[in-house]
Amino acid sequence: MLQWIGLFAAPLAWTVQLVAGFGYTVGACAGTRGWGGSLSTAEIAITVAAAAVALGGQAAAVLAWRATRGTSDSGGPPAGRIHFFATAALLSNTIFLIVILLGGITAVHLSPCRQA
Amino acid sequence: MDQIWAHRPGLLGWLTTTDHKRIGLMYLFATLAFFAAGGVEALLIRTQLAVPNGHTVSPGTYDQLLTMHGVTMIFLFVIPLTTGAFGNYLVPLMIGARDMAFPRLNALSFWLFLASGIFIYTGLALGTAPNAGWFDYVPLALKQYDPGPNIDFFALGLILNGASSTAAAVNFIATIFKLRAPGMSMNRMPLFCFAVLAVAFALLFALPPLTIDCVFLELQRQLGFHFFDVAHGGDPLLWQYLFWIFGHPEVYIIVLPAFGIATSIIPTFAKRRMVAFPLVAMAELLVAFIGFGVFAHHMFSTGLATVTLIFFAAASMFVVIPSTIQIYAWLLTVTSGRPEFKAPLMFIGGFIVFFVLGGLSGIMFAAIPFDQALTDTYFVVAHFHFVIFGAAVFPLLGGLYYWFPKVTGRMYHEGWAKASFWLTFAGTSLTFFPMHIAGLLGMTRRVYTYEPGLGWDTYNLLETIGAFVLAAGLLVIAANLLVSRLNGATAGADPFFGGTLEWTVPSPPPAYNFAVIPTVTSPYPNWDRPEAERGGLVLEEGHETPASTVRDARLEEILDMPSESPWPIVLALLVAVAFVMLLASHGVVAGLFFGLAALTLGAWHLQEPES
Amino acid sequence: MPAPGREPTKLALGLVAVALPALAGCGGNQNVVHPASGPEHSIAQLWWVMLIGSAVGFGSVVLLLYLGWARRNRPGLPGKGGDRAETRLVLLLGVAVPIVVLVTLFVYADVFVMRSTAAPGRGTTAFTIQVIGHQWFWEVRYPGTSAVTANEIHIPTHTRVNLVGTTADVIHSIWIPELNRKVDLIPGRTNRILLEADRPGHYRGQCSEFCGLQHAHMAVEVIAEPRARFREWLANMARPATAPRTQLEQLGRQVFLSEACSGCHSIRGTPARGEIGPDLTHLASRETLAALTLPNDPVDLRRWITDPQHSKPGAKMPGLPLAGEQVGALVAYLESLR
Amino acid sequence: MSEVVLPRERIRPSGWWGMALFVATEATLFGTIFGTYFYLRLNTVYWPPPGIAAPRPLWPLVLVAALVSTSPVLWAARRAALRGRVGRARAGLLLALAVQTGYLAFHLLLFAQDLDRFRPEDSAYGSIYFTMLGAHDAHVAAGILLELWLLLRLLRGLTRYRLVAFQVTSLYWNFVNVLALLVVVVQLAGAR
Repeated sequence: MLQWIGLFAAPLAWTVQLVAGFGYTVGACAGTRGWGGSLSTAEIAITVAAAAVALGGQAAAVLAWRATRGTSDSGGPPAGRIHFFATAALLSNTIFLIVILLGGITAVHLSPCRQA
Repeated sequence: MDQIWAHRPGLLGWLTTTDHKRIGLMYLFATLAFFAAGGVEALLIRTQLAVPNGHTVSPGTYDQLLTMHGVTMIFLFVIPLTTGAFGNYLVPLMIGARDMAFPRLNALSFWLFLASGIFIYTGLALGTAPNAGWFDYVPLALKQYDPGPNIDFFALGLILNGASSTAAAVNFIATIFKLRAPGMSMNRMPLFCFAVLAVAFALLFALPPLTIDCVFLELQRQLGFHFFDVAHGGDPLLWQYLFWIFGHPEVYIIVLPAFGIATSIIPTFAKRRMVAFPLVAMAELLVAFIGFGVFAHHMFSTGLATVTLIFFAAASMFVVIPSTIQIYAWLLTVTSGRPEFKAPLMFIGGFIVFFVLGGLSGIMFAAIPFDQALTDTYFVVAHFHFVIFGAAVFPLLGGLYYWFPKVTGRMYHEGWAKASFWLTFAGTSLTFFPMHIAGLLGMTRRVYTYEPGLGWDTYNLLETIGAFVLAAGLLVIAANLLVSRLNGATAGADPFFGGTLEWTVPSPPPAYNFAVIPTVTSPYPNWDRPEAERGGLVLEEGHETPASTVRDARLEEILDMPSESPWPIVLALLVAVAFVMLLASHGVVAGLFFGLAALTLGAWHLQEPES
Repeated sequence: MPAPGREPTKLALGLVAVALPALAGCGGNQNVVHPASGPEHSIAQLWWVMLIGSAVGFGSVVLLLYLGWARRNRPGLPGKGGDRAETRLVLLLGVAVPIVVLVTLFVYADVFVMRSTAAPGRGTTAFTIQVIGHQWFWEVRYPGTSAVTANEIHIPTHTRVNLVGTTADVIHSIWIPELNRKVDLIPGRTNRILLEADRPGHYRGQCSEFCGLQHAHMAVEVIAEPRARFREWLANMARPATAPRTQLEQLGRQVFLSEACSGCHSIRGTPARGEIGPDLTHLASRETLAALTLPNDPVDLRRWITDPQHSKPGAKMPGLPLAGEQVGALVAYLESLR
Repeated sequence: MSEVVLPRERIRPSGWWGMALFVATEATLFGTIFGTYFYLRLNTVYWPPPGIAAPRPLWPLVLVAALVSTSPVLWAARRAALRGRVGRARAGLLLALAVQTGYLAFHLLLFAQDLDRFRPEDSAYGSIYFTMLGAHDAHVAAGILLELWLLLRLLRGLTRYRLVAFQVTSLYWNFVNVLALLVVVVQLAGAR
């Protein structure tokens, strides 16, 4: 179970952040119906939430990894498989965490709706 | 056993076959044919651009060649070759299964693919091929600016093609999930299968946006709906969003199988297991996943708000990490092993070099200001050709050599193979490298000609020369394989001592692949032979294959597999006719044929495997 | 047998040898790394930084490939091998280093460089120029004046100009490589970029979004000149067309108005009010014809009028069945429109 | 009859995975349609455009309720089949089939009425509105055909293959029913 949380939590968090961030900014900056609003608060909220979930995923991955310490990646199931995915999750969560923070922080920093 | 799995003799046997190996081969030959066509288009393009103000082809023809080259190479060559041919032939062999999970569906996806290819090329034959570029931006692609049937060939053809790919994707995932040999838990799955799995999932979620986009386009072109025209509340950018939501994952769909092939070839010739196996497996899945979050970097110059773009810029930067992991894992595997530089490994070497070149210029496009300057120039053309020719096709060529003995039972000619490598390598470098410089000198994409005196002439001439060198190299490969097929030295079951299961069966493999279903205890069962043999499972009562649990591959049940069926090809034929009718805007007739297709589907399922 | 590593090393050197002189700006006047404005300087700098970084990365890969070949008979890595060490090396080279590099690049490019290349903020520019893309020419307007011209954008040097881009038909994209990044001209949207030039000169650009048959012949030129010269030019542009002086020009004017010409082109100060083709009020003051396809001289103008489809196949302008002397008169008239 | 090898309920056969994956891609397809709906809405000032009344909620809601009610029916029918009770299974299928066919007929009627009020050629709103509902009806129709085929096969008794087909069909219908709900929500809430 932990292994799956570790594997899927962070990617989902990132997806939500991306879709929300995309939809929200496009909406807020849309020519005709732009509802303006304070972009940054929303961005901050999304980002913090996403980052938190990603961290949770990382924690789960660490637990799963420790639990199956000593078994090799190609070891017999389920221990081997769990260790395998936990190792993989450790990697992916790190990446997703950074992407979430990088995207979120810069988005907040940028002046809303300025055309690129 | 042989009688149970025997093929129907002759042509009929091929038309009605459900054997993944035969389907794989049909995919191979079809895609290579399209590759040739796309190659000729490319040579025509390069000839036209060899000198400023060239007059080889008219602007109209050029636009058609340009579009067809893109459409062919992406939809009719690389994807069907990687998944359809390599995937089909190898995945069941690698996971110790006797066929794909849905053999008849497998046949259907091939026939649908072939139909879509012929459909699109009919346009070219009639001189009305798609001509708005493979990205087919509106409003240029609307009836108002493109009244002919050109774009309808594009849109309908891609819908058909998408249906085929979707079916294939479903099939691969189900196969990899359910038909792995007992003991092959997920962590012991060959990396090639991880790659195919990633590709299949990517296809599953990337194709619908494209399909919908094409449906919208047809609705607007043929029935006067409004999705893309501002006057009635539509928006031209809608096309771009939907297209690139598909279009960028597409890039990874194209290269991922190449990664898989590299990770199959390298350990074999480096004579050691892959370094950082789990990380590489994860990297393959990650590339496919993050690939969905970068599409907007194709739209950096459309004037969207910076806040919108920034998320995608971040993702575009970090989609790089999984690739760097794989690159260094490959390199370190080679370095730390005792590599034997046979032709396949050399092609992988070339692949790594080109992939790094294309990857580095790819990172540059995640830098928004640089992208906004260089997008839609030859710098981009250089970038993505290094990625989807250098990085995606080189491993395929290596793979052709690598698995040739397995498929034909004969060895290719090593000397000529090495020669062909150097030719293609030099050709590729010479064709695509100067494009970087032409781009930096301001040469824009998709121009049918250019003025002298802008400093582009030399580079374009070099590119054209390179293109012909490359073509020569590819011909050498073709010749080598053809001749070796006829009178190459016979190769045993395992000429390279590869690690994965396909090398445990005779070459060419029998119709039932495995007389004894192996029990797997490591990612490289062929290197741990004695265990592979142990507790083998013999099924010779019927047309059967074992099914196992998704995660840990515990034996679950024995499945009866359907044998040859005429319905897939019939169904594909009916659907194709229906699409032709749609093209001719005979809605009613089209509906009729779709109805017949539905009936066919019913008939198809009357034939139950058990009976 | 040589390693698949050697060729690329040669190649990389070759690149530097071939590329640098070319990029130093001897070729054409459409050269990204030959900047003539603030924004373009920052883009060019970004490019050189990324090129150096890439060279290093590429070098590391080639080196490892070479090692692989050189040590093909000795297993293990130089120094002590072992699976753990290898995995750690992958994590270092494949994860740690890239993360640092990418974060840096991201902040440098997408935060700092972008400030100078993003659309100019309101009130930060001296005036506005409106560019409207057509298949296949550029209509240029100077809001606040009645000046309308085509394919040649005059700007004063050392002045921040707000370029507003729209389109009359399909998507085009305006890009002056030596002055700034590009921006697409999209139906229903008004996109803006900053236009400025450090020094007087002609800066060529081309449509960079595929827009149909003559995408290749849709070039544009920005002509930066000292403020005074620019004001002069603008004042002239704002005036209606000069009346014909000679008999011949008089006849030419007749031809223009009576034949199809006036259906598509307008000449301010005459009844000609066509909207489809470029405004010809001051045609003679331009340096080129048909979006920089032909030089603007009597000979080429004559060729263009009689057979546009020859030099620009697919162009919207039909070849008119005019008698020889009619064409002569027409050319004389048009050449008089300074 | 009941001695045919019945798959244990826990097993997810390849067939189930096949349909699950197909559903996934179909879901993406409708996700794209919904996304387009709101994207276009964002780009127009008046949604629906002046002169077009927002759709009336009553009938769509009643209909969708009826349609969703077939999910439990199918579930019960499948359980019966798994226990080898073909009769009950057929009855359940027949019932579901009746309701769904009724739904489709009625829904197409509403579709036609809408076409009298406004047309897809008029505006982006009309285009996406009719495209969305049309796609939905097409999926209902497909489901009905699937069920019809299954019913005919069950007349010939049970086999493992048919049981898997049953599992697959009910999975597809659960998807279509969820979809029906979403479509109604978008159709009604989107025009507010």
